Amino acid sequence: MRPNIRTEADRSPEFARWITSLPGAEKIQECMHCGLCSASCPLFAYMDYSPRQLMHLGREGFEADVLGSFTIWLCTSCYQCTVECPRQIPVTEIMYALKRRAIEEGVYTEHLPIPILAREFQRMVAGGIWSARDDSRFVRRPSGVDGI
Amino acid sequence: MLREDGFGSGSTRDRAVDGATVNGDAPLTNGNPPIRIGVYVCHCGTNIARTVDVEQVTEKAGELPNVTVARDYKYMCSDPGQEMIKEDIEELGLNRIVVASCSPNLHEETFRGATAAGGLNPFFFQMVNIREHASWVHEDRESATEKAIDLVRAAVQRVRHHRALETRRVPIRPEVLVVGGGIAGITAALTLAHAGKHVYLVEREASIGGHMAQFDKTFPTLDCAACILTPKMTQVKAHPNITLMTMTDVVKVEGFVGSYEVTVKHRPRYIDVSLCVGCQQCIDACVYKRGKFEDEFDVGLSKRKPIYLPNAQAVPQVVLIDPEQCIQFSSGKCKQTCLEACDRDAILFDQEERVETLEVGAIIMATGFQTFDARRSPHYGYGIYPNVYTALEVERLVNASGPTGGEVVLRDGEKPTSVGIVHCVGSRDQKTNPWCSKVCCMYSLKLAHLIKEKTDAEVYNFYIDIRTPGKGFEEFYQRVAAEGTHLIRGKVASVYQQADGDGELLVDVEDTLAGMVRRIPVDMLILAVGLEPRADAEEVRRTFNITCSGDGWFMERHPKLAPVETFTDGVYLAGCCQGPKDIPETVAQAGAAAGQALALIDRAYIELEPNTAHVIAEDCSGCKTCIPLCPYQAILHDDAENRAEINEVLCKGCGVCVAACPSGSIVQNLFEDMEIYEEIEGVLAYA
Amino acid sequence: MREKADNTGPTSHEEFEPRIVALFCNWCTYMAADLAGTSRMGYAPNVRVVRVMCSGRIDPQFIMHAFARGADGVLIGGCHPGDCHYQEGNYKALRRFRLLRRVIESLGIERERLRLEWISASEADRLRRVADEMAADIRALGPLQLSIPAEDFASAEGAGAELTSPRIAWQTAAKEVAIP
Amino acid sequence: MKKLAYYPGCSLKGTGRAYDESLRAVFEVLGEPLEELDDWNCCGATSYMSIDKREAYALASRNLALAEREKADLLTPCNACYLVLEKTRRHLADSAEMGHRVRRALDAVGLSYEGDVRIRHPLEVLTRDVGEERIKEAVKEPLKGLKVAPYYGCQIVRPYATFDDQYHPQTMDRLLKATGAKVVPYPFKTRCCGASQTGTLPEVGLHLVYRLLNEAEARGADVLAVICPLCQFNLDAYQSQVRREYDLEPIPILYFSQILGLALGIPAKKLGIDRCVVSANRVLERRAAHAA
Repeated sequence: MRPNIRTEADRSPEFARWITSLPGAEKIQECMHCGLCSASCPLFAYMDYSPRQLMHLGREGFEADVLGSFTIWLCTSCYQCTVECPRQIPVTEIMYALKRRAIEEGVYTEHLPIPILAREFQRMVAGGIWSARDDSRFVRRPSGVDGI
Repeated sequence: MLREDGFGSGSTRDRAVDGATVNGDAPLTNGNPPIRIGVYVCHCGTNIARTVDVEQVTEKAGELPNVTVARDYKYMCSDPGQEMIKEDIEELGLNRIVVASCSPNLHEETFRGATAAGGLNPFFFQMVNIREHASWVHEDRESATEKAIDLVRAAVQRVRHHRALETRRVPIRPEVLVVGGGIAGITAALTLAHAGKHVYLVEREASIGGHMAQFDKTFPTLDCAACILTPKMTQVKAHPNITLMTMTDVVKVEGFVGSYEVTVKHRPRYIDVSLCVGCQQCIDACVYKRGKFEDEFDVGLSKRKPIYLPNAQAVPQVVLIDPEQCIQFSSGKCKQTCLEACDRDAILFDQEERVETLEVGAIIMATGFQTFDARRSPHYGYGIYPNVYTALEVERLVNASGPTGGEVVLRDGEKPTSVGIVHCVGSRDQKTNPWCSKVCCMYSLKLAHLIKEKTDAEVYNFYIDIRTPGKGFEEFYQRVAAEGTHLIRGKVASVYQQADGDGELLVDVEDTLAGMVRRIPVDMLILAVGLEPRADAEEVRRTFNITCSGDGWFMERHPKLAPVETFTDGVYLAGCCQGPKDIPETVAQAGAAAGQALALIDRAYIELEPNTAHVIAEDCSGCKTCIPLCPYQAILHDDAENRAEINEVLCKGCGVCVAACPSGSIVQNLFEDMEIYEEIEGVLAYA
Repeated sequence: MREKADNTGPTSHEEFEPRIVALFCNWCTYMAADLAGTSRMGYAPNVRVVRVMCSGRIDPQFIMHAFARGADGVLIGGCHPGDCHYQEGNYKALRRFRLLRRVIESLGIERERLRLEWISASEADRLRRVADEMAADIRALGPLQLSIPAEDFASAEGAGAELTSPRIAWQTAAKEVAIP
Repeated sequence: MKKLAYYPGCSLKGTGRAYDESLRAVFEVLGEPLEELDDWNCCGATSYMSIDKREAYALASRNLALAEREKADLLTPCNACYLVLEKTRRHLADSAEMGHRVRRALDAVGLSYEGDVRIRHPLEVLTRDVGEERIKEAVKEPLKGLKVAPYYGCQIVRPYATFDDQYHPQTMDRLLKATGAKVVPYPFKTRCCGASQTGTLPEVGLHLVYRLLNEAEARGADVLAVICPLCQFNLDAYQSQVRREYDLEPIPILYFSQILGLALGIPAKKLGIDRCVVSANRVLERRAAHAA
């Protein structure tokens, strides 16, 4: 378990800049911590950090805490938080971006099946085999697309 | 009129005094005295100097034609700054002054005064705005400085054409119109009336008292609103200097400071106000045996008849009839039992709307606010779940004269055992109103206290931040916290009614301090609705020719230094129409507005800018182009001489006629063609 | 904070920076410019404000004069329709503006160089947007190129009928026109 | 009405086949038979968005381009597809940069998209274009006495509320009322069912499912009506697992189109009702009882 203390060395200003430069995410800076995102989240009960805390950690640049958090993988994209936020922070879209970054950096925890599933799903749809029309068992792949 | 057209070309700089740049005299032209200009560039501490290179501006100014002296100084508006102008006028023989500092709206008067103190006509002055228009809006020092130099050059070129002018005096009528009869309007009206001024107090509703009359206790002292308000309401009614007009709308405002002509429309209440004594026998006699229609004063929590008294403490104590609901109006076939019951024959079914014109010197706007419509935040379930209330409804519930006689009970008559109060409903939310409504924290704490006292329920206050800046406010917060009210820092995310049918609600909220979501059952949920501008604020501000700020509240002339004035002279603001306020603040502001109005009236006249227009008779061809353009009918045609003539008493100085005159024979003081041409040339003439 | 470092800022003298003369009414747009200041809203420094009491005071000659003396653009700012401090001076400004825009276009001046905006005292943000937009538009157009000598351009006599005719037109059009 | 190209999406070809069958049957009976968009592909769903945003938009936009070629709007019954397609449509309209990249990708496969396709949902088409009056007239076997809890799920009203109220949607309620059924108040109408989590984190997902079902039971519902294949699968297929951990009566989960189809007198078999995991017999019995 990580000790509950952080020094300035734990902060990544680059990460903070990145997260606040996501479309609409500059509004994270205006968060007043009302907790509407957390309380409206159907998965809150299972999260290590609440969405509110995660936004704050991101704003402060605690990259390891954010990308290592379960929270991003629990998000089901139900958009309740996004719709409720009084400061109009696009929480769901930020969650997507965090998932992408965690996968890119390979920092997600292996025992969580969700990122792996996402990865596999993407492979299944695109999979580098953008070839002929194929009524797969699960997904319809686009035909005649050589890749984008 | 004295013409001082002459000005010479600039001479070389020949000496420097105290670091200032001083030019020699310009040569005499056309026999007029030479133009000798003093330019003063203000640092405004670092407000200007940080972004504008004031030394460079001063140096450049010193090189301009006719500039005798150019100096920069830390604070030109300070006594030493003004003294410097005065001394330079005396010692260097200056006859024109230019000050480059802040907006003329702030200090033009100050520097005209300094110019006059030096013995010059105050209108031999021109101000340059290099703070609001340069240093505060630009970051790049080079371009801000360049802009400042251009603006100073424009002023120097312009001021050479200035003439000596006299301000105009306009008499002020001593009567004042107060619009709105809430606590703000009542306070303003009484203050003025006590000072011996006649006040027309116009109220849209059937009774004065406004929102305050609906409240029970007032924070933080918990004194009863009615006890402190009702005496004031009766004073208004009784005061010989106040003409109270209820059910009256202002439909048109014409004229200007000192003599406004206000058209008001009295809507019929179908009762002769001078005859009705408020005995209410007509109400008892009404064919409706019980109340049938939502009582507005009780926010729909009780029912009333079509003929009713607005509320028990109503002033005037006069009933009214709602023609939408009264059978006599809809069918014409009512037994008219009310008519029989009234022994004073005060009921007039055929009463008609009446229009009246009032003449006043000043106007005080006290039109108040409306509470946020909780239906606009649908996730709180207001209007869907019966046990979700607005704070205003609960104010009526806790009120001893309210629909439950002060009992806090649910719609089914049960006492709640747990009550939630949601702060910031319709406040601090980009989807509704972004501002803090300022009073909700305190009134929510007050309701928490009153409910706890009356029901002994568990009370949960769900807040984002508790804001208690005010005398005795923090202490009150402490007291309520000590009473065991749950203070949960988090905004309620969802509310729904439990399935078992007794109306209990489940509330989901993040307890942000504990870092967990809490699911709390409450019998009653109170929404602390915020304050917002009235729905017709935009219409009203047009009628009175004032401004709204971006959020829709009426805009004050200056946020700090002129908080009760507007951009329209003689129109003042009091209370929540300008922004959310609590009662003490409202009363203070109403007093201030009354004070400003008094200061205006008691002088009996106002000095106006001499920026009127006049016709150069020999140039006028009598074409009459200007005559229909004047919005004030100030231009007449002299048939004998075949030329136009402007009545400068009526002229307001807009300059529309000047721009339209084909022969260029109309001149507007302070905005003469030549002055404007020179100013345009000045900003463009760059080296 | 802003200090000297800004000297190396974007305004290099080689780059074309338009000169924009702004004729603002005292009650609305000038106030908005003041509010932009007190709110520290940065905008393009190209705008030079000349104050008049009402946009109805703006003589089309002022605008021609500004173009003749080197303005790359002229911005007129007045109160919104219905909000004029003098009842309807802004309508008169609009009428003159429409006629004048036709004239300047016939003289080869791009329409973007003359702009009329209703900006109320509270609309500092709008002022910023308009100033920035106009500066960018004119920067893209480049400096104003007058086809006739500036001296002639400025005077009604020199420019001949082209300039005098609209001058008559905006006076004869004293009847109200519909405001959209 | 602009031509509609029916975009079933992958789910309706797999686990959600009953949705596909019942929609086709209902539209057929109402005289507006569905025409499937030729050569459509997977919308990418939310998972794809977690991997690569650009590819995800390009993937979804291909369907928009195909519909545009047919001068049709897309009729999209699945919540996830609806959101992804609507989001893509908006994004292409708002972001010039993304629009440009997507256009290039489409260009490579000989397609183009100018932004002239609306994303439509059967609920919207049935309430707005067809209208409840026409449906009421077409009802042959009113479902009198059947108590239905309407469950809309999340992505149909969030983040965009395109055709219904975000907090208190009504379109399905109105359609169900048109069948003669009683719509019970159901406060969790738009709460997330946790679909994507039930498979990956059962403990999490099952609890969400339990809350939704338990609430429906508490409201006295005979059946839960859904509009999304993911919700249906989640609430139906995992019910036995939920019941192992929580005290709960079985409750059938039907697509609104199945319930509507029953009222229109379409045979249960044709509506795919037998595909339900939790038996929908009590609904069928109710109809039979009424008919008798």
